[in-house]
Amino acid sequence: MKQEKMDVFLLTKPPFSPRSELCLKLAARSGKARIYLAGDGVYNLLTGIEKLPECDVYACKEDLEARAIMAGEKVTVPDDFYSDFIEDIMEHCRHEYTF
Amino acid sequence: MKQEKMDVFLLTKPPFSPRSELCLKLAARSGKARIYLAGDGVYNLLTGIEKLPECDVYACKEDLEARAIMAGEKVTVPDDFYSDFIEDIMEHCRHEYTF
Amino acid sequence: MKTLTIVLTDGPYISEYAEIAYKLAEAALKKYKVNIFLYLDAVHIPKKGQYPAFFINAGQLFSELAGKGAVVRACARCAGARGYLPEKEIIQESNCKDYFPGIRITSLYELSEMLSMSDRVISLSR
Amino acid sequence: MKTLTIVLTDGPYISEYAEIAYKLAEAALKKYKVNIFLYLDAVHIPKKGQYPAFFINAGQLFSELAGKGAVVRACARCAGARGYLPEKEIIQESNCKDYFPGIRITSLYELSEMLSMSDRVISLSR
Amino acid sequence: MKSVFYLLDTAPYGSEKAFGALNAAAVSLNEMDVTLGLYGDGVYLAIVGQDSRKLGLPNLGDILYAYGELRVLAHEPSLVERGLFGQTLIETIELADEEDFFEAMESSTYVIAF
Amino acid sequence: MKSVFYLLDTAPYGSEKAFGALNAAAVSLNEMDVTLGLYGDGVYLAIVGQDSRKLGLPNLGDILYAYGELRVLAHEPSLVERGLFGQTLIETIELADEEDFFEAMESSTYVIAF
Repeated sequence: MKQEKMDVFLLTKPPFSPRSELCLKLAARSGKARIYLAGDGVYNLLTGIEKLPECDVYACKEDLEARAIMAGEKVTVPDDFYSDFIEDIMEHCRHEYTF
Repeated sequence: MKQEKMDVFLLTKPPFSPRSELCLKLAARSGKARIYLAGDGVYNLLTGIEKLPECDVYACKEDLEARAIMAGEKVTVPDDFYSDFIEDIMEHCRHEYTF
Repeated sequence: MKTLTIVLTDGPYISEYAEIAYKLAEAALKKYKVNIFLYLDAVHIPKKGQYPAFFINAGQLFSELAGKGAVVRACARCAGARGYLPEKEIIQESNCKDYFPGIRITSLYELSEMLSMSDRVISLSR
Repeated sequence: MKTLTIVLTDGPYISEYAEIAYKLAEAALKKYKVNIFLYLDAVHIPKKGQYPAFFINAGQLFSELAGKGAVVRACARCAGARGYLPEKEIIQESNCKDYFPGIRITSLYELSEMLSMSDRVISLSR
Repeated sequence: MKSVFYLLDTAPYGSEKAFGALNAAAVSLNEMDVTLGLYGDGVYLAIVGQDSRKLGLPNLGDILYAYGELRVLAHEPSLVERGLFGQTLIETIELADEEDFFEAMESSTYVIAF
Repeated sequence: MKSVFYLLDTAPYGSEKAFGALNAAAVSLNEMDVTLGLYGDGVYLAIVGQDSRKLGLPNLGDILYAYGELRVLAHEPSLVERGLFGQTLIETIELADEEDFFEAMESSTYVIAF
């Protein structure tokens, strides 16, 4: 069976910024989205981004620590965030977006 | 009779930006506000900023022309926007704000 | 004479604020003392050698303001981070060889002094 | 080998994007070709002589990327406006004496070429 | 042929980003299918009659006319929200509802936001 | 004595503005009454437990503690909107409702936004 490819989003803006809202709308349309939160993007965990249906959420450990944000159970915090992201966009994705 | 001094606002952000919304809130509280629109601030004329009660609205001619925005009857378009603004904040104002 | 202080945080061209600040300062200089403090990215404004084909040379504008008597100062921490270093020698009223004449790098404490000596303050930032 | 292109528009320090781009490029260089196009304020990133007491030297980071094989190019119009001029002579793989080694000023058409030769594109801007 | 969607969500003149997006779109025209998407504050670029001479800035409306072959989409909900729906817009610009706008992004090889 | 209100509406770490606002507030402490107002995305600065070592950036929470005499107000509606109301906040920070926050701005000699 062919594995359907996902859309990968890198989100570096905090909640309510127009770019974040655009990102969330496109992710909701995707049907199979993976959202990588880096920089101020990790603040989206405070507003429940990990509850979006059909979305996997990844967050950057160093950015979480700097901002004192906890990642809940549904959020993946990889050992090497940037390598995982690069691998995903280069090899496993239908479309990449950065916001 | 003592003339009550006004609050003077310089607004250079377009509508819906958090700074514009903060500016409008403070102007609404002022009771006697004069709002100077420069740069992208002139786009606030499209969303009816000149209808705020107890607010005089001034707009910069060159910024209106560049952006193809019309100033309605209630809006003052001075010959020398920046001189008028400076005179107001230096001589005739209670508090100045820039957003 | 009353004093106006303008605080800027954006570099030239990316935003309109350097030009708006110039127009404000030019209008104010006719009757008032003007201080301009260049903070964060605004320390790029006085860089020499700008060739903005489609825009007005921001460095020249600010040097002109200094020539008319405005006190234009750049934050030392922000300037140093971005590669503009103060020197002991003052040439053409500037202590930075990469800067237009009349504009100096100073400590951030100068901002505080400017504020305490001012009547009005304008801050412009994206 | 697949190619990733990163487009930047912010200068160093004012935003985190130069550092994020560095981390992305560093991770990508292990397996892929990496292009970086510096546009608008991002042409400040490769400036020599940065002393960011509290941050990591962004110019050095990007020079390091160039040393590892990334193609780092700055837009000529944006660079010229901000006082960075290309010269004919290429010294240490750079055509701008104000830039760190390995980073060159080129025409905006280079962005288009980078895109047409890429597999993936990332753009980071405030 | 590859396609690139340049997303502009910043107002013209107050920032160099609109000028930057137009230039980037123009240089890509020969090699790729190019769309410039006006979204949020980017839709102000669509207003007809811009005259920036007194600001000493390039006329961005004229640049849009000069590249008539460039596909420019304006996000309709952003226009409506900003009070631009009744305004006369530059005629080469296509209005797109949210669905069409997002589809144009999704069907492009790259999306680049300025 | 003059008073200055520094308005910070940008999130920390992603931008240098929070660091810039803290430094500017710190150098003014001797000469003026200084308030740092956290508004909009600026309220993220109030979260306790920041550790920025791995980013190679200065710890802004530590800077706040270091200037304990600096009055820091956080705009409560901004905190609530961002899901920060239940979070533990840095104890030297005062919560202010919209009325109190605006009054602090209005009663300051200068308001400087970064």
